[in-house]
Amino acid sequence: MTTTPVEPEALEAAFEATIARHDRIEPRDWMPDAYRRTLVRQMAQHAHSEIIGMQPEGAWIGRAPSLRRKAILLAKVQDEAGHGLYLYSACETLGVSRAELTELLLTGRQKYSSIFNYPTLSYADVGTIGWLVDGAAICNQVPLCRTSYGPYGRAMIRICKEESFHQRQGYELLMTMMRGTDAQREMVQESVNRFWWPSLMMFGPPDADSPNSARSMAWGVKRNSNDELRQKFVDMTVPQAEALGVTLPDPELRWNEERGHHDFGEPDWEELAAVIRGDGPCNAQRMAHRRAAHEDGAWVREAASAFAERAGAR
Amino acid sequence: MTTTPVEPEALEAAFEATIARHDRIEPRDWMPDAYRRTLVRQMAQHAHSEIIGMQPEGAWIGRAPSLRRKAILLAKVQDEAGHGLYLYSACETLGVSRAELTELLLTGRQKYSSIFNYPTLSYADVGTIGWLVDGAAICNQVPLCRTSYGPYGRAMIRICKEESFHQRQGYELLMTMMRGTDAQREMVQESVNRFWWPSLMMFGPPDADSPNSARSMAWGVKRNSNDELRQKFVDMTVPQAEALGVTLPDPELRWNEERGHHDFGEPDWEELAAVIRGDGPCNAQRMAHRRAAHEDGAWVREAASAFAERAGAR
Amino acid sequence: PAELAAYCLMLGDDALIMSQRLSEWCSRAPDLEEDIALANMALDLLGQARLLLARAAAADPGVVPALPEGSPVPAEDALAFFRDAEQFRNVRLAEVENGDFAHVVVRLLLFSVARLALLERLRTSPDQVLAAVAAKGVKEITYHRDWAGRWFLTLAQGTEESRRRLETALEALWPYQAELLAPHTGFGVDPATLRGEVDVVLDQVFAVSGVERPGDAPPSDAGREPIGGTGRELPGGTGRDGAHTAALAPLLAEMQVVARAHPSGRW
Amino acid sequence: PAELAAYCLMLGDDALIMSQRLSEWCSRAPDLEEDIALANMALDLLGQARLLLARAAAADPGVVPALPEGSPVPAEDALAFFRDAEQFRNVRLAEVENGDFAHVVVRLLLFSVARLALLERLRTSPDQVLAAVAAKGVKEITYHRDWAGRWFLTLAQGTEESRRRLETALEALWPYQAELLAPHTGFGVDPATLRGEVDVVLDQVFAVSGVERPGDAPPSDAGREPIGGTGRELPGGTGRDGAHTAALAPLLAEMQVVARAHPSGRW
Repeated sequence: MTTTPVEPEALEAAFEATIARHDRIEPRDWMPDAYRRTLVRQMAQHAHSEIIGMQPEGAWIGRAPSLRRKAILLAKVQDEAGHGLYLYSACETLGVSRAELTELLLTGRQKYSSIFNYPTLSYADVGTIGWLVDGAAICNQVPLCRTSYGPYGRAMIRICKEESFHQRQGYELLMTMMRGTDAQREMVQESVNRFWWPSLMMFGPPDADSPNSARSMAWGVKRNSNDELRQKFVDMTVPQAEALGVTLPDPELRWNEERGHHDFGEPDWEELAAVIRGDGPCNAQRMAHRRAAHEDGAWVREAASAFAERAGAR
Repeated sequence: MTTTPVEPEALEAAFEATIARHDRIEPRDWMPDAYRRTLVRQMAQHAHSEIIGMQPEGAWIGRAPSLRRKAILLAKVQDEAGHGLYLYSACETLGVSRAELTELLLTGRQKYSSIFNYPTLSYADVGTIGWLVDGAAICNQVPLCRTSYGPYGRAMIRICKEESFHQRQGYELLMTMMRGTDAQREMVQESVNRFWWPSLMMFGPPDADSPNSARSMAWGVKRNSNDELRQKFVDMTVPQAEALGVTLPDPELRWNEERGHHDFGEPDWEELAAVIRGDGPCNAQRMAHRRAAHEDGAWVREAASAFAERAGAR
Repeated sequence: PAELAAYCLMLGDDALIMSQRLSEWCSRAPDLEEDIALANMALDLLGQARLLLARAAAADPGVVPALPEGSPVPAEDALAFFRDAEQFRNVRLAEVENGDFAHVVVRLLLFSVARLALLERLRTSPDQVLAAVAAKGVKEITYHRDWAGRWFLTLAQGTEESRRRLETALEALWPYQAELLAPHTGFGVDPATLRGEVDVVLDQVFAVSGVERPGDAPPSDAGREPIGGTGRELPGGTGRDGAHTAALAPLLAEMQVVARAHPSGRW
Repeated sequence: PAELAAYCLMLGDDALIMSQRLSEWCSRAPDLEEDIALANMALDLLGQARLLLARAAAADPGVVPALPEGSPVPAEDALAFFRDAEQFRNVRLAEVENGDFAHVVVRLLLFSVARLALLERLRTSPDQVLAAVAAKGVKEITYHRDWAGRWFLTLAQGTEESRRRLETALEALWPYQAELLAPHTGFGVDPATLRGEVDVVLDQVFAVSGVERPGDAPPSDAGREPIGGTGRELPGGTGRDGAHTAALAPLLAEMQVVARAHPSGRW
């Protein structure tokens, strides 16, 4: 077999053409370094979010108020671990190992979604996270199923399918609780009050302040702007809130006939900045939990490696 | 100052004379090695029992059902720590440090009272431990106030005073619960059922099987036989049980007019042997808890020493 | 039917309490694969618990705790969330506090070897429901046993530390093993009849791993059982009689807190 | 009277929840002396909590949760055991989970410096009961502050590890410090007026120990508060409004489990 040297310009042109045709880039294809870096950063952040995201809901598995809900919640949190796995695997196709990414998470050099730095204070939060947080995540992620990098897009297809199942389950929990006692209805409303604004922030800062977005969109790594997705989420959620019988805590929220969209208030971007900076209510706790699990498991991973080596040597 | 060499025989005679007069031996006095060893073993075991004994009751501080009971229980467990302190100090007068004794406890070379290897399963156990376990301990310990070794006797005077306060509080808790709901009365009876036999075992094996007792009694380290004390405890406790309205779980228990004492059934000595051997329901847990506390605190003790040295150097 | 209910409660409570302890591992395992595996086993056992508790309630409605008039709480939840510790019939092996990863491996091994032997026989139970639960359960528990056996071997032959931790866990949990095979009369397969089979499997795991089987005391030394069991019937007894370790009440306090705060709630 | 009750609840809940966390140290401290000291401080705070909750109930019986007809539960216990998380008014500093020994030292330091400043002023409260509680409390909390200050210095100047752990704890707990001095209008001394005094004491402890005071963000960066606090009123708020961390519900689940299981019980 002979290999023909290819000019860099030709490689770049081929890459651009693939993007332009909305075809997928695959691991063996040439790609620009910046594209690779952007992808790794985005997929890793997504993977980390799935893993950290196990904590706020996981805290309620032990206290789930019915066995059916316990099973649903346990399965959901397990799915999140599974999503983490797919995404770390997708990252590995770009030559970055799970161990390296874990290190980057644990040392704070890579981030995870800021939504998971908010506490879960009642069982209604399990429903609200499903409805609003998973709902927002889906809005963000559905376009990524068509993202230009093949393994990422394929992982997202599977993830989105499961996420929308989780979203329906969350909404159904809230529906059931709203048909329950007054105390339960209050619990739902209180939970929605706490999670509404943080959910809107999940789409990131306003487009004007989002420096990396333009290039990501050009590369087909990202396919819609933050503000577009945020608007879509609000429009989708308002009728669901009405059906549920809860009030969304935004006095400026109303239908704008002219725009054909809902107007809504401005999220507190300083709060988002604070949470991203590490000053959210649970940042320290989430990281400490993850670090402790990692450190407590070190001896097990070492034992497994030692055993595998010995078995291989035989 | 000149020191006159004294013949060993003279020392021994002086020691025996002190014992015979029921006077106290003090730390500076000469004493036989075996006497010293017996004392250290007995006092250390007692100190360890106070420390391990914090666990079964301490487990209920967080769950105490009234603030008044929480305060009483917290104070009681704190007193146990205090008793441990006095007794370790008394041991130190014989030249054994607390650190050495702790090491002997943590490596299993010294024992603690087997009663603390039984679990506490309801809040009634807090009362039952006060009534029966502290009651049995008092029967064992009151004679020790007149024990031949001065520092031990003096520690026991203080400890016995506090123990009988605890005993009254435990009995009072059970009395109050018996005036409460049916569920509370059942809780008390169930607790008494579990603790009755182990309490009888606190006096040790029958005299016939208690090899060290004779010498300890000759030295005035011990002043009553196991069986005498056990009988005294039963005689004292039966009318208290009647006043309380609980049944003691022994079908053979009845007043013997002739003996002027209660007859009672034989405790299960194999069970006692098993618990002493380490196979009681909570032996492993108690030791693991103690070891964990000791290890978790190592860095603090090191920091305190380092700080003290540095402060001393200035 | 009372005997059937008692039998189902016993097996259902074992599964429920094991599931609760396993699920405490969620987001805490040594790596993602094991996190998923542990959650999966917790889910399997939770599923078994639900079917068995529902069967117990159907066989003898008298076992279900009373709830306020008109409460929408289903029987399985009334049993899980509104009984107190002494009404639970699970073995104490299931309830003791979680330790390290070696502890969960040993607990699962001891538990699933015995449960698998039992479920295999229960597949031919005259009670159709129980037979169906057993048939499904056999597949699930086979996976649990294999997982635990594989990790037992890995830890035994891994590093010095893993070996030490494995042995510590085995020593701590072994005294609870006998309770899994305590005689049960009345309905169903008597666990005591499974001892031979269970011993063969465990001995094989020990042999392959090069781990010594923990000492069963010689027969004359009957005090070896955790709370004795010689001569006079002890007030305590075993988990099957409702006599539990101090670890069960706090487990239930957590598990039941939300359900009990809303006895008329819908979830 | 409603304002007096609200004020007493706030101070009483602080003491109750701190006491509960401190008492978790029982039988777990680095040595016997500190075990006793921690239990002693837990007892002091429990005593303060009882007086303050009773005062709140006397001032405004409306704050006391309703219990079954004829329940013998006293008001202090109804308040402690039958309120839910969102009805507690304690600062979040009191409720966050226990960490290592450095964590308890830092928590006690921050808590008692602020509480001491408050109680010193409350000694002249027009409410006689509150004044008496404050007078007694000043002596107790002075001891707590001194204990914490002494250990803060010891850990800061002890070993590298103790220094590291102290700084980690300080970093973790500092964000909760501001809540102790959040403005409170209505009855009583406004904690916000104590900031100067509290800062002087803390700065002295930091200076003597050679530990840098954790960064308060520059004034323009208002997002530094744990849950923001800029612009729009956040749904959360602080512990004083009943907005607590996720740690409070499990704490209460444990604390309240026996009392709630026996709403007509006598203890």
